[in-house]
Amino acid sequence: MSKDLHTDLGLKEEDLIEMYRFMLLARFCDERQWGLNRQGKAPFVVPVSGHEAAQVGSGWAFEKGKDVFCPYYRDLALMLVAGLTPKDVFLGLFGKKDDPSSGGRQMPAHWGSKERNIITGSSPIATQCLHAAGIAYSKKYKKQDAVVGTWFGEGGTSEGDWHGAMNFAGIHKLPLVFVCENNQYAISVHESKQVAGSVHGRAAGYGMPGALGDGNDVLESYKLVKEAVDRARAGEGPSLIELKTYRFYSHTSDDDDRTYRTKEEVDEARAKDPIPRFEKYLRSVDILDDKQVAEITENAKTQVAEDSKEAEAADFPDPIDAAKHVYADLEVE
Amino acid sequence: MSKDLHTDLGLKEEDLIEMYRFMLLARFCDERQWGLNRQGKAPFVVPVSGHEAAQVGSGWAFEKGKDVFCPYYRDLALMLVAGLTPKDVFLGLFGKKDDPSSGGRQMPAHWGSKERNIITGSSPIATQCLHAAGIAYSKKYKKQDAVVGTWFGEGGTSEGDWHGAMNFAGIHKLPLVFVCENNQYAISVHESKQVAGSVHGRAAGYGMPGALGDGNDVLESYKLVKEAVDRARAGEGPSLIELKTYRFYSHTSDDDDRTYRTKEEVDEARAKDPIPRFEKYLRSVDILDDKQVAEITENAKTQVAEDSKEAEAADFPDPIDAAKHVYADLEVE
Amino acid sequence: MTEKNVVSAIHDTLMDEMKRDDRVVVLGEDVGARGGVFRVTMGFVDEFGEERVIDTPLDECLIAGVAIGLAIDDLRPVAEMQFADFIFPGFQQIVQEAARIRYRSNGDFGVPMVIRAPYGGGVHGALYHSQSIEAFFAHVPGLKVVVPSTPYDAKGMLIQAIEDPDPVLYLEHKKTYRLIKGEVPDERYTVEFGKAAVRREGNDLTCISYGLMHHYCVEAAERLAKDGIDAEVIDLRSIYPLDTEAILESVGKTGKAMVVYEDNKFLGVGAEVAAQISEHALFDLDAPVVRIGGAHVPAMPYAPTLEKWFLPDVDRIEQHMRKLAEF
Amino acid sequence: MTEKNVVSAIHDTLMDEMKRDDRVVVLGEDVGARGGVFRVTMGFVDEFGEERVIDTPLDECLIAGVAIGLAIDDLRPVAEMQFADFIFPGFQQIVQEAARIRYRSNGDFGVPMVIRAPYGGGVHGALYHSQSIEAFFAHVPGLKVVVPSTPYDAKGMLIQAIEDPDPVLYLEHKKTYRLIKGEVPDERYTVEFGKAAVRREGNDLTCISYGLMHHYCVEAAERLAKDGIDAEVIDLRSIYPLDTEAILESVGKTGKAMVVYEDNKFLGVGAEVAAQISEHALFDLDAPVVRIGGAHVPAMPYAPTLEKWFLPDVDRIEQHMRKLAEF
Ligand SMILES: Cc1ncc(C[n+]2csc(CCOP(=O)(O)OP(=O)(O)O)c2C)c(N)n1
Ligand SMILES: Cc1ncc(C[n+]2csc(CCOP(=O)(O)OP(=O)(O)O)c2C)c(N)n1
Ligand SMILES: [Mg+2]
Ligand SMILES: [Mg+2]
Repeated sequence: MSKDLHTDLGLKEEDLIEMYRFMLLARFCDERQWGLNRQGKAPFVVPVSGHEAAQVGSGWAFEKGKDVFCPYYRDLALMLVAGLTPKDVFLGLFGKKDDPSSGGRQMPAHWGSKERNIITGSSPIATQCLHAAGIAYSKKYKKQDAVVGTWFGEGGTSEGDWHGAMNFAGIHKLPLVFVCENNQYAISVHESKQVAGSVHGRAAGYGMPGALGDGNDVLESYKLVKEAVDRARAGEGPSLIELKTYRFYSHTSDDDDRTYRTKEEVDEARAKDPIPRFEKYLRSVDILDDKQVAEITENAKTQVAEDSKEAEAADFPDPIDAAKHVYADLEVE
Repeated sequence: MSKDLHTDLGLKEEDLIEMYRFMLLARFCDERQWGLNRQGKAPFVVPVSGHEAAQVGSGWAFEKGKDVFCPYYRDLALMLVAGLTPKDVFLGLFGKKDDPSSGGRQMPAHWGSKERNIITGSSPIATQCLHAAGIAYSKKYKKQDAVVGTWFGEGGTSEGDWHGAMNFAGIHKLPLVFVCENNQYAISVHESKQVAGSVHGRAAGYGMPGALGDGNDVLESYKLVKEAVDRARAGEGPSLIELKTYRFYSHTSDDDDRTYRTKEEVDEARAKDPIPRFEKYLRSVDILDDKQVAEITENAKTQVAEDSKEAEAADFPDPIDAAKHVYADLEVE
Repeated sequence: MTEKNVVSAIHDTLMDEMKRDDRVVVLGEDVGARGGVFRVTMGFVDEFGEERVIDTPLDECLIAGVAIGLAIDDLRPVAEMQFADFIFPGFQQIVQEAARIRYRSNGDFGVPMVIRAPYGGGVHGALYHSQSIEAFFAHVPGLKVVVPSTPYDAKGMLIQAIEDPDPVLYLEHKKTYRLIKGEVPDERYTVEFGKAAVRREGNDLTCISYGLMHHYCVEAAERLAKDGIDAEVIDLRSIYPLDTEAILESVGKTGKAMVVYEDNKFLGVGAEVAAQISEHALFDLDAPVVRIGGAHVPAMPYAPTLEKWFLPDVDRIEQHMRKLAEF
Repeated sequence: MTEKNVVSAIHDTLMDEMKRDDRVVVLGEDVGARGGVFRVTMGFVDEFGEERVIDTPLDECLIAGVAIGLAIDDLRPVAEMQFADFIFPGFQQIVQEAARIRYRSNGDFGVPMVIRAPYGGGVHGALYHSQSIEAFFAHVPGLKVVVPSTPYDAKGMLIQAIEDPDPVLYLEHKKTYRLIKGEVPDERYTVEFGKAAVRREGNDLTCISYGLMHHYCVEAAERLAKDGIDAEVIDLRSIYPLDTEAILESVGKTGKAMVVYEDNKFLGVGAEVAAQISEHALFDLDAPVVRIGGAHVPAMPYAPTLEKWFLPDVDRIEQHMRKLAEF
């Protein structure tokens, strides 16, 4: 067996298989939600396909139960790594009562779960970056061993919130890792109209390390983010990791990407699909064979199918619940 | 006569004498307004002392009547270069009817004058940077030969407005020069708590040239900004020039700098006073002698004294004028 | 005359204005190739080029601030906020800069800019794609805030906004985009700001609203008419300037007033309307003023059950109308 | 009991709270060595160190967003906006994040943070150091907005704000800082939000206000008293929650109501107060509701002649009181 790439990264066989499984789960959740959207059962869908390696690779670098996740709406695969189940994903998709993120209050893909250290997110872009900075400051203040990660697209770097978070993290050497999932588009706006210079190139200006990696390579994504997490944990401050990837589908089910990018471009990107690529690697190092691949795939598919059915059957919130939780101690009409 | 530094910069003797005169005028305006403040005649004063070289040097690089100035409150010396008179400065200081910036509506040092291409400024920090970006875009759109300059302190770089302006200018290669007057303090907050990394170090991340210069050296300030203005005029896009300097007095007459910096530090900075330093140079290249220095000084002092007296004697706005100019076409009560 | 819906009226008008005057430029997120997420600038980039149809970075502070600069340099920017809910990073530039530049410069500078913002609920947009923002901005001197609710007004008020020497926030209710159709004259015309429209005459009560709610109010009024109750229905169209005269005249006639708005009730536009009635028409009133507004919760949630709970609908409006009529 | 002015009451209370609970941290511009531009955190950095007294970069978006993060991680941040006029870069973080986090997470997360903001005019601060901001934020569900006007309330309401599980905007009128003195108990106590204070009882009319204007109203009422006219003067103290009960009870007694505020009149707090009276107390009224607010201009200008024109003063309030009493 040829010298592998993962041992030096401290990744064991079980890790790799789990990572692979999460990537498949995410992909199948995505395909399922599009199917439900076509059937008119899911009015709004935010796709993840194409980002699985960047998300699973970066997410795997953090310690569950200890570290903190400040994700954005694209992060379905990351959320599975962080502890949400496909069923949770579908409960959110349908806006059901038991949706752990918001009890059906927010649009799908607005993640949150206190017990899983997933900080509730909103729609306004990049606001989570400052929450991450505040939480990281608090962890440092309390001398807690915890690293905070925040994820965003390259479009998110344009907002003042991102600038402020980078600046504050740099000044206070916070245990914070900025992960940019650069898929080259903010809805229809190409990176060239979004980012002067480059995302990773901005790190130096804030006095922190920056790196650019192949977001379609789950191992490289893991490697770069793990190094950043280790630095953060060692008290060496924040880092900015830019992972280049691509979004296979439209921005959301409300979008039509044919208005701004060519089929050729999309096909070319799909040819770099991170999942087959990782599978190929796992086969090359004899971690997976046909039988195992078939088995993992089958199980993932069934779980997604069952979870989405259960979620679909679940209850909607009671109308009157809409008045709850505006304040902890005030009733409102 | 020893080989001089200014000829290569394209500066003639008259230029240098004018620059020197403006620096003196600014300094004397400042000393005068502090005097008036102590006498209780000027409730609010924004000092410039220490910044004269950075402002006159950078301002001199622009073409009056053609280029556009987006300054901030510290820019008294820059405004004299741009065409405001000491009398205008004092009309603003007293809040008089004929104050060209605002007719006595704004606090002192909130500059503006359409005929002089000085864009009206406000108190909220860094907002002018985006106006500068918009104006620069408009000039490019109209194919007008005009360069826009915007000035701000290092504290101003923390706001999202600055980030957005840098990004937009970089993306569209705008004819815009960002001039940072870095005096190391934002009121009491030291640069080390304000700026992660460095100001000029941020330029690269936005795909534009950045430079750091000695803001107490009027010729170096001119040189760096002139190069940036030339690039902008040639269609080569924006630049960020950081000029290190120091503020001799408190932030404003409402501040007390003894709470956050030592007398030693201030004395050390005053020892690097840009005015005697420039005077020394002008003597060394035989452009000025005792007689001329005395004469220029004398004239500047008298002008400031007379202008401030006239301004003091001028009328306040009529109370009822306060209702004017809310809208161009609506009366308000 | 051509029949159009609200969104096509806006699209066509903006296109015509850009053809007329090359000082008019549009900027915003996805206004280029994408033609805007609601298709308002569909085809613009092909027609006018990327320089005049500016796809901006994802930063509303930038959009507002750059638009101010363009306007100061005598262009006529029409900035798009992709959703009204996302205007807030630009709040300072709009409220502290655009609104105050004429005043603070003693009339030396002006900011002839338009900010278009799709707003409002009933579109399954949940907390962050359903908000109403008019109250924040109508409170700010120096701004004009208008809310056309018909294709006819959409055209006339957009042209008025572009011609206006001062900053105008032009609000478009997302649900009216395709729902509301009407005849639109082919020639160019303007609709003056500060003039409400009495869409339905009646003597029994006055119902004041704007945007989507206005259409619901008309529907509710038609139901009452079947039972011989005649409600006068006023579409404010312009929040600032507000047509106090039209409100008082109608209330003077009917003696009963209700205000309907989907924004949060507390300190929403209905508060100002009710306050002005209580100041200037108190003795005309035969019944307390009725305010129907959104509950004091942060905009409508996503789940259909919850969204329905939040948004005033025709039934709820009808019930209140009947109660008020019977008072 | 110790006599203090408003600013020292705030300073001492905040210092005590930080000594009591090391989850309380302060952040803002110049809160460290400078002790705040109004000296509220004077001496704090020596007492608690730079980690707990955070001099932030010049970015209110950062201040608000970081404070939210601190609160989510169970600290008790007290953020200072150097001037209320400069809060707007943080508008989105406050309105879209802090205010909605509990709601959007279905109660899973909370944001126990306090934002202190010195506001108001009459201090030669011109357009950008004189503004009132309460109307913007009181309109937003999820936020509480309070305006103590006495040293006693400043202490009790600051402690209440720090203990509050939800975000509180705590507004301090700059002119009251040193102008208003009063006895402050040395022991710890809280003042409940949503309870107005009737500072002066009277039967002839009800005068509702808050902040600096409240003190002017009391002064005007004392002048009327000399002529046997008894005005009841209410200090709202809390804008949201608003003490509707106290307002209605008083108006029910006097039959005449006026609201005085220095913020721009249109859609200011007085609009909501007048609206609630017109909804719930119409038939108690013997006279139209009177609103005295700032003119529709962008905050007060700098020149003394212009500033005086803008700000309601005791004389103007007195005149309106007399007119209303005589109605
Ligand atoms: C403040 C704000 N402005 C605009 C939007 C609308 N919007 C939602 S996603 C998006 C594009 C984000 O692109 P990027 O950050 O690159 O992430 P990606 O979707 O590509 O993963 C935009 C403009 C928003 N949600 N918030
Ligand atoms: C948005 C905003 N926040 C806060 C302030 C208060 N303030 C006025 S000047 C200043 C410091 C600015 O420092 P810097 O940008 O370095 O310029 P300098 O005064 O040092 O020349 C601050 C915090 C303001 N004017 N605007
Ligand atoms: Mg992207
Ligand atoms: Mg500085």
